[in-house]
Amino acid sequence: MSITDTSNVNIRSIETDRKISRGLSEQSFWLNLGPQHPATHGVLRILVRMDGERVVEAEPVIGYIHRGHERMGETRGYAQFFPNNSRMDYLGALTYNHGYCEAVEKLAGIEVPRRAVFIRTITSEFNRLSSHLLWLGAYLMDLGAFTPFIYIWEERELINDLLNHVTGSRLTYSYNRFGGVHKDIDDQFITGARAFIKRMRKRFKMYNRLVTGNVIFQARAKGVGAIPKQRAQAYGLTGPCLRACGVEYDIRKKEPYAVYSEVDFDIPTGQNGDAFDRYMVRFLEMEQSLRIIEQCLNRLPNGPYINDQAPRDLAPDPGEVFFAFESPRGQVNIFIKSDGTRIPYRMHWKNPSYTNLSILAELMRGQFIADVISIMGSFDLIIPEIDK
Amino acid sequence: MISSSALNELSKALGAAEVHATDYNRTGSHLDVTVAGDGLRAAAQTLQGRGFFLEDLTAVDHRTHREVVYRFNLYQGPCRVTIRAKADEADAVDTISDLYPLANWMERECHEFLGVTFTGHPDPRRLLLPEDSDFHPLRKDFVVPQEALAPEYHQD
Amino acid sequence: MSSEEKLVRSVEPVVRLAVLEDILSLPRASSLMVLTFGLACCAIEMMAAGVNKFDWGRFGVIPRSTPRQADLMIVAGTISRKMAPTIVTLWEQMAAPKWVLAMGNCAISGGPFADKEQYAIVNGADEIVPVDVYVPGCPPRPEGLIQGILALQDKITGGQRNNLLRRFDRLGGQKRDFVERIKRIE
Amino acid sequence: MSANIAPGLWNWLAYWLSEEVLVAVVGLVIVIALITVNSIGLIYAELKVAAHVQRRPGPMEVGWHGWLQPVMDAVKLLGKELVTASAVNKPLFIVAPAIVILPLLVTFIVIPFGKTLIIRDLNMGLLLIFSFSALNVVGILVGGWASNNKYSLLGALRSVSQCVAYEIPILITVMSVIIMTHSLKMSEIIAAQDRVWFIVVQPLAAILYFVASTAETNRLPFDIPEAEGELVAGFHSEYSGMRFALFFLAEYTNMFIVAAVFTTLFLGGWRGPVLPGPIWFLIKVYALIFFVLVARWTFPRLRFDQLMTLAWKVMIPLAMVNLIVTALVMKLVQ
Repeated sequence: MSITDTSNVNIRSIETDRKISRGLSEQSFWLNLGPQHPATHGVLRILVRMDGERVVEAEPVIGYIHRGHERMGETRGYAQFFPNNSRMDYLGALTYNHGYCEAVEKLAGIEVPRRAVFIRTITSEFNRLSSHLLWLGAYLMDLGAFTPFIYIWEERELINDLLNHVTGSRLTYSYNRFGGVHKDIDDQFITGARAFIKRMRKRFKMYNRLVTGNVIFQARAKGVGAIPKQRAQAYGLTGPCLRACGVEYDIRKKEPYAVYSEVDFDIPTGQNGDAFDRYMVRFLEMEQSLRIIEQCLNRLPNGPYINDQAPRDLAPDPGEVFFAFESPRGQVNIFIKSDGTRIPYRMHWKNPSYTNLSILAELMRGQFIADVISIMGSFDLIIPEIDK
Repeated sequence: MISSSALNELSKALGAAEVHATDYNRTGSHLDVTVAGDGLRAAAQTLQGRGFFLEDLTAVDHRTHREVVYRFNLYQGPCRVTIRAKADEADAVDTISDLYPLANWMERECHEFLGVTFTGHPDPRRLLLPEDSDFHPLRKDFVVPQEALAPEYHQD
Repeated sequence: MSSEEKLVRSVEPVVRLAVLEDILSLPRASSLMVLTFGLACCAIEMMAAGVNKFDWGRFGVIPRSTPRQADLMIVAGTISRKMAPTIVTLWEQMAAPKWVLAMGNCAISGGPFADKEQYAIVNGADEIVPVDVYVPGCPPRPEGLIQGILALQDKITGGQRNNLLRRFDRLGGQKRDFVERIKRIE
Repeated sequence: MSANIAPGLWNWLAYWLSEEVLVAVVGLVIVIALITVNSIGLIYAELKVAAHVQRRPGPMEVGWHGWLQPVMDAVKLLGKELVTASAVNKPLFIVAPAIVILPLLVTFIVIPFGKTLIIRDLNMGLLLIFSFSALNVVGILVGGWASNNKYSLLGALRSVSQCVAYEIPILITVMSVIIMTHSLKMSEIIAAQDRVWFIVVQPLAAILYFVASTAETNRLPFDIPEAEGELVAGFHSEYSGMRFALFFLAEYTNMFIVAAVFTTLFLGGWRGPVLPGPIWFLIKVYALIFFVLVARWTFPRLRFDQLMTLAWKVMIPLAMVNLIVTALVMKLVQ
């Protein structure tokens, strides 16, 4: 190779390197956030290149809790997949249960009694509420306020007790069945739920005083990690992260399933798409969840809670179904392809945390390390959901 | 709900050989488009121009060949467009990660799980599995090598 | 002196540290600093064990985020093959004496994910680090985790019967057996 | 020959056995005992205050209401392995905890616990306190640097810039008190408050000093050097066992010193009715510390640049204004 032969030299990359290094001190270093780090809530790993306190570039490294859910779905029966979907998103287990049931029922053409649909909606909304509550506490703990984290557990434990009463578990519920639910709700649950709604409305005022109005909290959240609307749409964000940018997109309104078309509720949206808006959207969503639960309890019809005719061992006709539902973190897509056997031929899940995380690298560039923590916390990431 | 005239207009604009409306209530999709070769990028560009966002990207292993399935949707209302692209003999499909940034990760995942190569992808590394993995677990011909998975982290 | 006696004599310790061990083991058991280390679903129940309804702080458990200052590693969740080397590293970084508690079925044996079609996980924490206490459940209730911690305390001190200091517990009237103590939680 | 040496030796011995030296030695022993007891008490208070703010019982099992918990923690840390990773700068890593704690011991020389209960009532008392408690940060920097861990280093750097920023408002506010007392001597500062406490005369200075000194002790909401959510454990991430305990000891001792100085400067020191002086002094000190403890469990943490903005753009100008106004008023009164 002669000196003039530059075919093997990648000129462009050298040029790019120069551009990157311009305005950047030579002291920049790589910092490894995770996979074991108090702020990553699980086993997310983020490699950040830092220049002092500022992040130059960030790259999320995922897969530390990859458990092969899709492979398991394609090697076992439809009903056997129930435990998996509640472990995929452990904070929104009932919403996942609910969505999975609806998808398979659509594929196999199973009728669901009306009472069961109402029960599913009530339990899903309770789960959404408890998930948002935990997020509220965990986000504030990332910002250094420990006490709200303990306070939200009081409410979470009440919800856990309520749901424990009907579903028999505290966290990883497998409550829905094809054609209905596993167990009927009783008067004790309904009284408890009404009492909880009353209590929760009072507690919202307390949280507002303790958190929303706090000067330090506002300084840490306002204007931090603002996502422009166009970027959010390009990355296909969903859920509260998108709604904080001012896009009114909620599967419960746009493609209503269960009884969401019959109940009256609003979709809270923000304007700036920053961490504070994401906080406000989730905070207001909790109040909407209470409204939905209240209406469902008022209109709860009598009748069977499960379709007795539904087959226990499903073997749907060949075909495929695509179903989207709203989990606490955003839109979850399920794609199931059946080849007529009792085992799904292809099962694919697209989870909201996954899409939300993909914008993080872009969002972190040029931020302070403390803001990176604030942004990550405000996204409400569930790592097993990302890693499948 | 999107009107049927708008759907017709959209399917004309996509201009692929195989476009047909599907029953939304059964399959969850309004339009089903099968594209070949360059058609994928053309269709994706058309949809991007109309404000569609990428909702889902995955592949199905048909044993003989792999088929990549894209879903696009509108934020304004449900208008789901399914685009199917058959991978060629070398298991390759054009990338759309330059059009939709989200596709970057989803194509990496798809490549990792099903072995579909996305031509022109800027960063075709492993995403979820360890970086030195050499298998594609969602392929129908993948057999879990039992002995190879014995624990290897034992301390002496 | 027979050769056997000789052998016994040669391995006898010069200084008997049993009393000191007894005295040191009680603080070790009563002040377990936990490495906050949640892998999956069990992490949420681990958090629940630390908050107002259950409060493991009553038994002196304090979460620390750096392995250097931790005594107990609670492996809470599924261990994927990508994560396993990190867990071993963290365990090695902890200062002795150190203990490991495997929380949940995944950390015990792979749990619901142990399957012949499984390619991504390690079947249990004891394949990579030495585990002292196993707490079954999917996930275990917080009471279960606290019972596991109390069992670990008994393991560290040698239980009421064998520990010099804990023998006084019985004189104090308070029952220190963990089964009795767990009953007081409810 | 021997006759010449003997008187010299005798003088030398007499000097070392004199009352002053004896007071110093006994004082040192008492001080070490005090900081240990103080730290243990404060750890217990911290655990219990945190627990009760969060509506949970806190330590309950070891001793009555868990009062032995901090003792158990301390004994356990004594028995822990001292990990020294291979990549650390060994001499500096080992000496750092000592650098953190030793300067704090010196400051106890001039802290007036009572009218006569003061080891040495130096002319430069206040200056001695500020110069030695500022040395504390050198230990943190050395420890963070020697750990060879990026989290530690970031924590140490934050700590240094924080201390530099907050040392200035502290000194300026203290100066406005000194203008009024014309003395750096602790006893004279207290004597100047015999009619009215300086917190009434100088409320702004008191608030500024309290906030700035909370920041100096790295307490929440100013605890960015060890910000748990960001930097794992900050500058002491790599320290285990007793070395880690020394950092903790230093933190609580520092809190005590800061509260003691506040009490001396603004709350009339040991002055108070009925009860003897030392008890009043401790009551005031621990009431202040209680306030700091509750604040820790109430507020989120500030960001690094917000912390700096608060120091340079708000507190220093305010302190300057306060100083100038005090000087003018003093001049007019004269």
